[in-house]
Amino acid sequence: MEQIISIKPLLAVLVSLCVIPILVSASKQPNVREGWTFCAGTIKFILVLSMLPAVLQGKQIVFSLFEIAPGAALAFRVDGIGMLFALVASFLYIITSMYSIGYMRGLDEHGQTRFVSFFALAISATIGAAFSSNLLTLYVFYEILSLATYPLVTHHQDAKSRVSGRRYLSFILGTSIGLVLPAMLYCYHVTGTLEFSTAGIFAGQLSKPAATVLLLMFVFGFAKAGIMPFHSWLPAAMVAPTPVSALLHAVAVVKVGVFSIVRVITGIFGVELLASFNLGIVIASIAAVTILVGSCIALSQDELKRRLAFSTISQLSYIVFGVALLTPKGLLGGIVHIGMHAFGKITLFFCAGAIYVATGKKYISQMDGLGKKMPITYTALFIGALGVIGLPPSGGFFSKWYLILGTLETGHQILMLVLLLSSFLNAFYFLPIVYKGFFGTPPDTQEGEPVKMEEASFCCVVPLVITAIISIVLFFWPDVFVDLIKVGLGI
Amino acid sequence: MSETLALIIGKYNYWLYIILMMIGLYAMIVKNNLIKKLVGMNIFQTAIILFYVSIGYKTHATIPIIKDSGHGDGHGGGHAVIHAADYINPLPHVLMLTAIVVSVATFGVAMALAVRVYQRYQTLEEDEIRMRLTEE
Amino acid sequence: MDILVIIFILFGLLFFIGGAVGIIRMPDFYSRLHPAGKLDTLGIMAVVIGLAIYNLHHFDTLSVLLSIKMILIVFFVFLSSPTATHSIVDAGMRAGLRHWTQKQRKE
Amino acid sequence: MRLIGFIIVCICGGLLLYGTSEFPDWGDPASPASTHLSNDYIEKAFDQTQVPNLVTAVLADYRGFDTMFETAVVFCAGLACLLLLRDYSRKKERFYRHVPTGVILQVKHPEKKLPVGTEFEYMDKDWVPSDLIIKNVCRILIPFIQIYALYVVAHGDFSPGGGFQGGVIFGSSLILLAISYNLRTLVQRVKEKALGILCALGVLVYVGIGALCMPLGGNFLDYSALTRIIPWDPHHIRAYGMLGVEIGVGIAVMAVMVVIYINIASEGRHDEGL
Amino acid sequence: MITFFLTVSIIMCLLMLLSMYRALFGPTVLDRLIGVNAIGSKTVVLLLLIGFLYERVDMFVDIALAYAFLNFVAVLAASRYFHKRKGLYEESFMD
Amino acid sequence: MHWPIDMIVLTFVIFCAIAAITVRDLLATAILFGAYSFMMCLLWAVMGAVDVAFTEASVGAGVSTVFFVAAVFRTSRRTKD
Amino acid sequence: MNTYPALLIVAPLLAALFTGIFVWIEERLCYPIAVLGMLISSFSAYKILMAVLSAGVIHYRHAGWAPPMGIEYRIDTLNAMVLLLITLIALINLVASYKTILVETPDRSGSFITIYLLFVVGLLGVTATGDLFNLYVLLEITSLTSYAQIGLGDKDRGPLASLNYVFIGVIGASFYLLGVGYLYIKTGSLNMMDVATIISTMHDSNTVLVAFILCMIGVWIKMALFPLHVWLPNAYSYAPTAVARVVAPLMTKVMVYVMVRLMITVFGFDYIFSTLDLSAAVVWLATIAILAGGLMALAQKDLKKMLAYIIVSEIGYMVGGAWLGNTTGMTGTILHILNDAVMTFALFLAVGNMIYVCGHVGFDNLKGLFGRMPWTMGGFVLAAFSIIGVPPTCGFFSKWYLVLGAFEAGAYHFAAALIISSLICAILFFRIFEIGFFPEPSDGDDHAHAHHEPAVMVEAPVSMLVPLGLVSLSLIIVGLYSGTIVNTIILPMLQ
Amino acid sequence: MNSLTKEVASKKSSRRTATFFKSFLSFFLTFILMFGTWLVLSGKFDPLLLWLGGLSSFLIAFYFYDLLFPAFESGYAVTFIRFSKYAPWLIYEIMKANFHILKIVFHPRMKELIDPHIITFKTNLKSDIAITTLANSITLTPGTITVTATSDGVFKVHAIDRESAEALPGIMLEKVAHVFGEDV
Repeated sequence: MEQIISIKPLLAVLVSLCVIPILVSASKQPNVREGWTFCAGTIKFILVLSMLPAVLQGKQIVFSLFEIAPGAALAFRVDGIGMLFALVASFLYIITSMYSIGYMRGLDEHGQTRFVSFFALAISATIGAAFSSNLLTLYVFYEILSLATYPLVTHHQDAKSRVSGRRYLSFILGTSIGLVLPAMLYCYHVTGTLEFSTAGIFAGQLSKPAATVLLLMFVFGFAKAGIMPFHSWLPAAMVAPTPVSALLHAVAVVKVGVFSIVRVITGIFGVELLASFNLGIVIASIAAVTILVGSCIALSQDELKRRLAFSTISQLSYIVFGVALLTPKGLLGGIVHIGMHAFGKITLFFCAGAIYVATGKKYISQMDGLGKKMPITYTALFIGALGVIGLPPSGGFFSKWYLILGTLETGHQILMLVLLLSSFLNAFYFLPIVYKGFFGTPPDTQEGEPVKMEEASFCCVVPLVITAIISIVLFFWPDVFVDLIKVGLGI
Repeated sequence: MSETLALIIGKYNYWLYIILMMIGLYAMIVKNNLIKKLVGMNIFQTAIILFYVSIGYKTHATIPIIKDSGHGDGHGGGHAVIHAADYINPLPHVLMLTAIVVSVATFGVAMALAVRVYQRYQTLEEDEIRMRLTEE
Repeated sequence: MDILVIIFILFGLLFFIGGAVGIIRMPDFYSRLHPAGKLDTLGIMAVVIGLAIYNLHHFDTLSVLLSIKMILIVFFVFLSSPTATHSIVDAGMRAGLRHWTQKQRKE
Repeated sequence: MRLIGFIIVCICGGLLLYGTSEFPDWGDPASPASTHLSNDYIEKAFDQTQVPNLVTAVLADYRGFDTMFETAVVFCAGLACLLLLRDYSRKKERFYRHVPTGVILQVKHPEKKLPVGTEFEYMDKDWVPSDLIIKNVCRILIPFIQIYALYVVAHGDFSPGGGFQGGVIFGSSLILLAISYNLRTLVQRVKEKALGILCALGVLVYVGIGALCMPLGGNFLDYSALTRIIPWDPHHIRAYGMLGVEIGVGIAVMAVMVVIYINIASEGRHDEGL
Repeated sequence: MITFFLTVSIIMCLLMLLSMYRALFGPTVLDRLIGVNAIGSKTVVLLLLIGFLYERVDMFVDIALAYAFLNFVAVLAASRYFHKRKGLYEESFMD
Repeated sequence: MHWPIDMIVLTFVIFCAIAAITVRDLLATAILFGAYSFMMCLLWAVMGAVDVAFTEASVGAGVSTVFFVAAVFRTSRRTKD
Repeated sequence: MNTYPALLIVAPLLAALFTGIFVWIEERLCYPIAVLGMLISSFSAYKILMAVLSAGVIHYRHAGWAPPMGIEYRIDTLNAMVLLLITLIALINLVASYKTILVETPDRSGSFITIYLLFVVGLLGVTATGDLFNLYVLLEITSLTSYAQIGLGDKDRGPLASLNYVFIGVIGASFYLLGVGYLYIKTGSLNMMDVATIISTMHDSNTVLVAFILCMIGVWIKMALFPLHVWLPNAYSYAPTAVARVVAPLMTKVMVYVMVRLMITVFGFDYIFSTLDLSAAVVWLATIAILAGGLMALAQKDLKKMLAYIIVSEIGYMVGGAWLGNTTGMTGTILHILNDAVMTFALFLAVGNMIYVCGHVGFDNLKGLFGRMPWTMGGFVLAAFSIIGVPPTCGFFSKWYLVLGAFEAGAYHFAAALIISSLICAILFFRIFEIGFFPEPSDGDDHAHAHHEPAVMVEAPVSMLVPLGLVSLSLIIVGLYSGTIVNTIILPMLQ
Repeated sequence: MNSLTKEVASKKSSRRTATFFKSFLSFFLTFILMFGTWLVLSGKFDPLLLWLGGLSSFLIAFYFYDLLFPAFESGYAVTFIRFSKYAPWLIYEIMKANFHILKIVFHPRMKELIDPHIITFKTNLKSDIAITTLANSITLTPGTITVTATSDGVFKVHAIDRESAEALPGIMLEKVAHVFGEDV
C-alpha cells in the first residue's frame, strides 16, 4: 500500500491544541474566543478534508513522532476508517461550536473559557485517536480524551455532577487502565509490535483461550463504547451541558470507544484470526444483549437526555455488533453506522438542548405539544429519530441495511431478529415524542389558543437544521463513507 | 582442645562484634526512650567499627606507623626497607576514622533533635509522645 | 634498672589493687572516693614513672623527651585527679547524699 | 514489640554469623584484606608521600576525598545543631546579682540591661557559685591542653592523631572552660560569629587546597600539583599538603564541637548552660 | 620484660573488672561515676603498657595523655550536672 | 600475643553495652556510655589501631559524653526502661 | 573536559562553604552564590553527559591515585543521567524555593542554603562515585543534611519525625557499611570494579551472599521499601517545603540508583539471578509494597502524607522492576528513576505552592483550589496524571517497560500490582481533583445552576510558578522522548 | 582644668601602659611556657614544626594569656621556688596517706576502723590559687577530701577517720601559706 509521509495528521491534531492558550488568554473577550474556536475548527476540518482525496485513492498518510519502544511509536496513519471518523468529528465540531455559543450564552453558564478549552482538547484527542497508527497511540489519545472530558462532564460543579463525574471517570479510567493497558502490554509482549494491520499482529502466536480473554478485555476495556455492563457512565454523563452530550457523548467520546474496538478487531486481531477462533459471535452476542437491554431501558426513561443516552448505548452496540459479524457487509454496516448515527444522534441532542434552552424543560412528559411552539426543532427531531431508528430517508437506514445483510451472511438468523426487534423498540421510544410534540396539548395552555413560536436562539437552531439536512443527504449520497470504508478495510 | 581454642581465638572477635551489634540493634528496636535508642545506635555503630578494625588486625605486626630509624629530621630519610608483614593494615583504620566521625556527627545532630523533641513534648518516652499526639 | 622498674610497677599495682578493692568494699559513696581518688593517683604515678625509667633503656634525646612526656601525664593526673575527686564529692553533697556513719554500722 | 525486636535481632545475628564462617582467622596475615591493597599501601605510601603514619597518608592523600566529606559531615552536624536549636528570641526575665551586697535583682523587661562588670553579675536561673577549685585548676590546665591539641594537629604525620583528634581536644578544652566557669564565659570569649565562620573556614581550607590543585594542572586533591607554586620535591609537597588539610580539619572540628556543645547545653539561647 | 608487662596488663584488666562492678551496679549515679573514673585511670596505664607491648610507646603516650585529659573533662561534666540539677532520682527508678 | 587482653576488654565492652541500655537513669547511661567508649578505645589500642583509639578517646570518651550529659541536662533523666 | 567530574562536586561544595561563611557577614550574598554553584554544577553535569554519550565511560581519579588505591569517579551513562537529573532538580528547586526559604526559616536562611547545598553535594557524590566506602560517606552526608533539614520543618512534628528518620537511616547506612565490610574481608578492596572482578570467582561464598543481603537491606531501608518504610511519610510530610521538594524526588531515587549500581556493577546480574534465587521473593515483596503503599495512601487526609505513601508505592515499582531479572525490567526501573524524580518533583513543587498560599494541605483546605490557583493545579494535574500513568506523560512509559518486564519474567502478580496501583493512584488523585474542582461542599443542591461566585485567583509568586510549569511540561517531553532515552542511555549501559 | 585633665589622661595612659605591660608579660610568659611544652611534646626540631609550634604558642598566648596568669605579679618566681620545695613534702605525705588508706582497705574489719565525718575549718588564705593548692593537697593526703572551699577560706572536708581529721589544717596550711607568701 502506498504511503505518503506528511505532517498533516499531526497538524490536524495540534490545531485545536495550539489554540487553547489563545482561548485562555482571550477569556475576557468571548467573541474573540469563539472566533478562534471557529477558526481552529475550520482549519482542522480543512486539513482533514485535504487528506481525503489521497485516502480515497487508497493511499495512506503516515507520520511518525516518537519511538517509545521498538514497534511501539507515537505515530499517525490516516486510512479510510480513521478518515471517516475524523471527517465526522471535525465537521461536527464546527457545528457544535456554533451550537454551544447559543447554548452556553443562552443559559449564561459560568466557566465558558474552561469549557471551550477542554472542548478543543477533547476534539484534538478524538482526531488523534482517529489517525493513530498503532494501539499505543490510540490508547494515548483515548486516555487524553477521557481526562479532557471530565471537566466538561462536571461543568456545573454541583453535587450531582460530582457524583456523575465520579462514575464517569471510574468507569472510563478504571477499565482503560485495568483492562486495556494490560491487554495491550500483553499483546506487545507476545508480538513485539502494536501496529495495526489488516492481517492482525499475532500470526498464530495466540491460543484460543488467550485470544478470548484478550478480546474480552479489549471490548469491555474500551468502556466508552458502552457495552454492558460498563455502560452506566453514559447516562450519568448527561448532567453535562448539552453541547458536550451532543458532540462528545453522541460522537466523539463514545465513537472513539467503538472505533477502538473496531481497530482492535480489524487491526490487532485481524478478522481471519477471530473468525478462525469463532470469536465474532461472542462479541456479537454481547453487543446484541446490550442493544436490546439498552433499548428497553430507554423506553422507560422520562428525561429526554437520558433516553437519548440509553439509545446511544444500544446504537453503539450496533457498530460493535456489525464489526463482530466479521463479514464484509457487517463490517461495512457497522462502520458506516459510526457516521450515520453521529449525525442522527447529534441532531437529537441538539434538539433536546434547544428545547431546554428555550423552555427549560427536560422531561418528556412535560413536552406535550411543544412541537407547535418549536416546529423547526421538532422537525429536526423527527429526522434525527428516523436516522436513529434506521428508516429512510435518513442515513441511518443505510447502515442498518448493511447490518442486516451482514447478519444474513453469517447465517445467524436470530441476530437479524435482534436487529429488527431493536429497530421497533427504537421507533417506540422516539416516535411518541415527536407525535406528542406535534399533536399533544401543552399542559399549561388552553386549547385552541394560538401558539407562539418559541424557538431557541439562532445559534442553536442553525446547527440542528444543518445536521438534520446532512442526515438526509447521507441517505442519498453515502458514497464517500462507503468508499472510505472499503478503502480502509481493503474490501 | 587446642584446636577449639584456636578456633575460638580465630573468630571470637567476629562473634563478639555480632553480639555487640545485636545489643545495639535490640536497644534501637525495643527501647522506649529516645535517648536509649540513641545509645543503642551508637553501640551498633561501634560494633561495626570493631568489625572493621578486627579485619585490619595482623598478628606479629606493629602499628601502622613507619618506624623512625632514629634520625629526628622530620620528613623522610634513613628508613630501612619496609616489609608489608610488619605493619597492620592501615586501610580499615582510615575507614573507621571516617565512620567514627560520622557517628559522632550523627550523635550530635540526634541529641539536638532529642532536645527539640523534649521541648515540645516534655518527655522522651515514645509511648508518652504517641499518647500526646493522639490526644491532640 | 629493670628491678627498679619492676618495683615501681609492682608498687603501682599494689595501689591499684587497693583502689579497686576499696571501691568495692567501702560502705558509702564518700568513703569510696578516698581509695578511688588517692590510690589510683599514686598508682598511676608509680607505674608511669616506672615505665618512664624503663623507657630510658636506649638513652638518647628522643627517649628522654618521651620519658618527660610520660612524666607530663603524671603531672597532669596529679593536678586533675584531686580536682575530679573534689568535683564528684561536691556533686554528691549537692545531690544530698548522706554519708555513712558508725551509727549505721551499729544499727 | 520486645519479641519482634528479639526475633529481628536474632535473624540479623544469625545472618551475620552465617557470613563469618568463611572469614579468615582474626589477625591472619594472609587474609585477602591484609594482602590485596594493604601491602601496596604499606610498601608504597611512605615513598610516595613521605609520611610515616600510614593511616594519615591513606586518610589525607589516597582517600583524601573521603576525608574531605568526613569534614563536611562534621561541618554539617555543627550547622544542623545551630539551625535546629538556635533560639534568637530574647528571654523574658534576667537575674543580676549586686556583687558587693549580694542582692539579687530580677529584670523583667527584655530590653533593659544592667552594666555587667564589677558591680553587677549576671546570673543563671539555676545559679550556683562557681567552684573555686575546679575553676583554678582548669584555668591552669586549659592552655596546656590547647598546646597539646595543636601539637596533635601538627604531628598528624608522625604520630597517631591529626586534625580531627586535635580539633576535638581543642574543642573540649574550650568546653572545659564552659564547664569550669560557665557557659557565658565561653560565649563571651569565643564569639558565635567567629565559631560559625571557623566551621566553614576549616572545611574551606581543605576544599580550597584540593581545588587549588585543579588550576595547577592536577586532579582534585592531587597535592603534587602544588609544586608549581611551591617549588619542592613532589613527595614532600604531599606531606605539606596533608598538613594543610589537617589544619583545616582541626579548625572545623574544633569550631563544630564547641558549637554543638553550646547549643545543646543552652538550648540554643547561648546564655546559660551546663 | 615483655611477659611482665603482659602480666601486669592482664592484672590491670582484672582490676578494671572490680572497678567496673561499681560502674555497673551503682547504686547511685555518683558511684558509677567513681567507678568510671577509676577505670579511666587504669586505662591510661594500660595504654602505656600496650605501647610497650608493641614496642612503640612513643605513639601511645599521646593517646594516654589525651585520654587522661578527656576522662577529666567527662567526669567534670557529669558531676557538673549535679551542680545545676538537684536531687538523685535513681533509687526511685531502681526496682 | 594480645589476645588475652583483647578478650577481656571485649567482654567488658559487652558488659558496659548491656548496662548502658538497661540502666534506668539517663545520666547513668551517659556515664556508662563513657565507660563503654573507654573500653572501646582500649580495644582499638590493643588491636594496634592507634589512630582509631585516639579518635575514640577524644570523641567517645570526651565530647560524646559531654554532649550526652548536656542533652540529659536539657531534657530529663527519667526513663522507663 | 578533565575537570568536569570534579567541578560537579566542588562547585556546589565551595558554594556551600562560602555561603557558610557569608551567612555571618553578608547574608544577602548567600543565595546568588548558591545559585552560581548549582549552575556550574548543572553545566558540568550536562557536559559530562554529552562526553559520556560520545566517548564512553569517564574515569576521574581523585588525588591522582589509580583506582584500587585511590578513589575514582566512574561515570557511565546511567550516572551521567542521574547526575544531570539531580543538578537540574536541585537548581530549579533552589530557584523555586527562594520565597519559601525566607518564609519558613527566616533568620537562618543562609545556613539553610548551606545545608541544602551539602545535601545536593552528597547526592551527586553518591551517584558519581566508584568506591564503595566513599559511597557510604556521601550517603551519610546526604542523610545528615536531610535529618537536619527535616528537623527544621514543622515546628511540632518535624524534630520527632527527623529523629525517627535518624534511627532508621543509621540502621540502613550501617547495614550497608557492614555489607561493604563483608565484601572487604573477602576481597580486600573497595573499588567497585575491582571488587566485581574479585568476587566473580567466588560466587558460592556465603560471605559474599551475606554481604549482598546486607547491602541490599541497607539500601532498602534507606529507600523505604515497604516494611522498612515507616520513617518516610512523617519525614517527608513534616519537612520544610524547600526540602520536601528536593528530598522526596531525589533521596529515594538516588538510593534506587545505588541499588541498581550495586546490582549491575558490583555483584553482577549473573550472581544475583543465576547463583542466588532471590528474585521471586523480592518481586513479591515489591508487589506487596506497591499495594500497601497505595492502600495506606488511601487512608490519608493530608496531601503531603498521601504523596509520601505514594512514594512508598513507587519504590515498590522500582525495586520490583530491578529484581525481575531481565533487561526490560531494569530498563523500566532506570527509566522510572528519571520519571519518578521528575514527577514527584512536579507534585511537590505544586504542593509547595499550595502550602505557600494556603498554609497547609489537609484535604479540607483544598476546596475550590482550581479556581484559586489554576496554574499550580494545572501543574499538579499533569504530575498526577504522570503518577497514575496516563499517556503521554512520562509515568506511563516507565510503567510500560515495567509491566513488559514483568510479563517477560512471568511475574504476573507484579504486573497486576502495577495496574492496580495505577487505579489506586487514579482514585487518590481524582479525589483531590474533585475536592479542588468543586468549590462548595455538596449540600444536596440539586438544581443545575448553582451559584458560582467568580473564584478569586490567589496564585503563588511567579518565581514558584515558572519552575512548576517547566517541570510539568518536561513531564510530557521526557515521556515523549523516553524511547530516545532508553536507546541512547539505558540500553547501551545494560549490555 | 587643662592640666588636671592632662594629669588624669597621663595617669590613665600610664595605667594603661602598665596594664598593657602586665598583659604583655603574662602573654610572654605563657608563650614561653607553651613553646617549651611544645618542644617537649614534639621532640622534633624540624624548622617547619618549630615554626608551627611558635605560631601555636603565639595564638594560645595571645588569646588565653589571662588564663594562666590573670594578673602578672613579680612573685611568680619566688612562688615557684617555694612550691618546688613544697612538692617533695607533699609527695611524701601522699605516700603516707596512701599506705594509710591501703591499710584501711585491706583491713578485715574495715568498718570498725573508719568513721566518716565532715569537718569545717577556716583559714586566712586570700588568693584563689593558694586555696586551690591547699584543697587539692588535702584531697591527696591522708583520709581527707575537700568538699568545698570558698574564696574566703572556709574549707569543708570529708575525713574518713578521726586520725586524719585531727591532722587538719595543721602543718599543711602553714606550708601552703608560706609557698604563696600569705598569713596563716
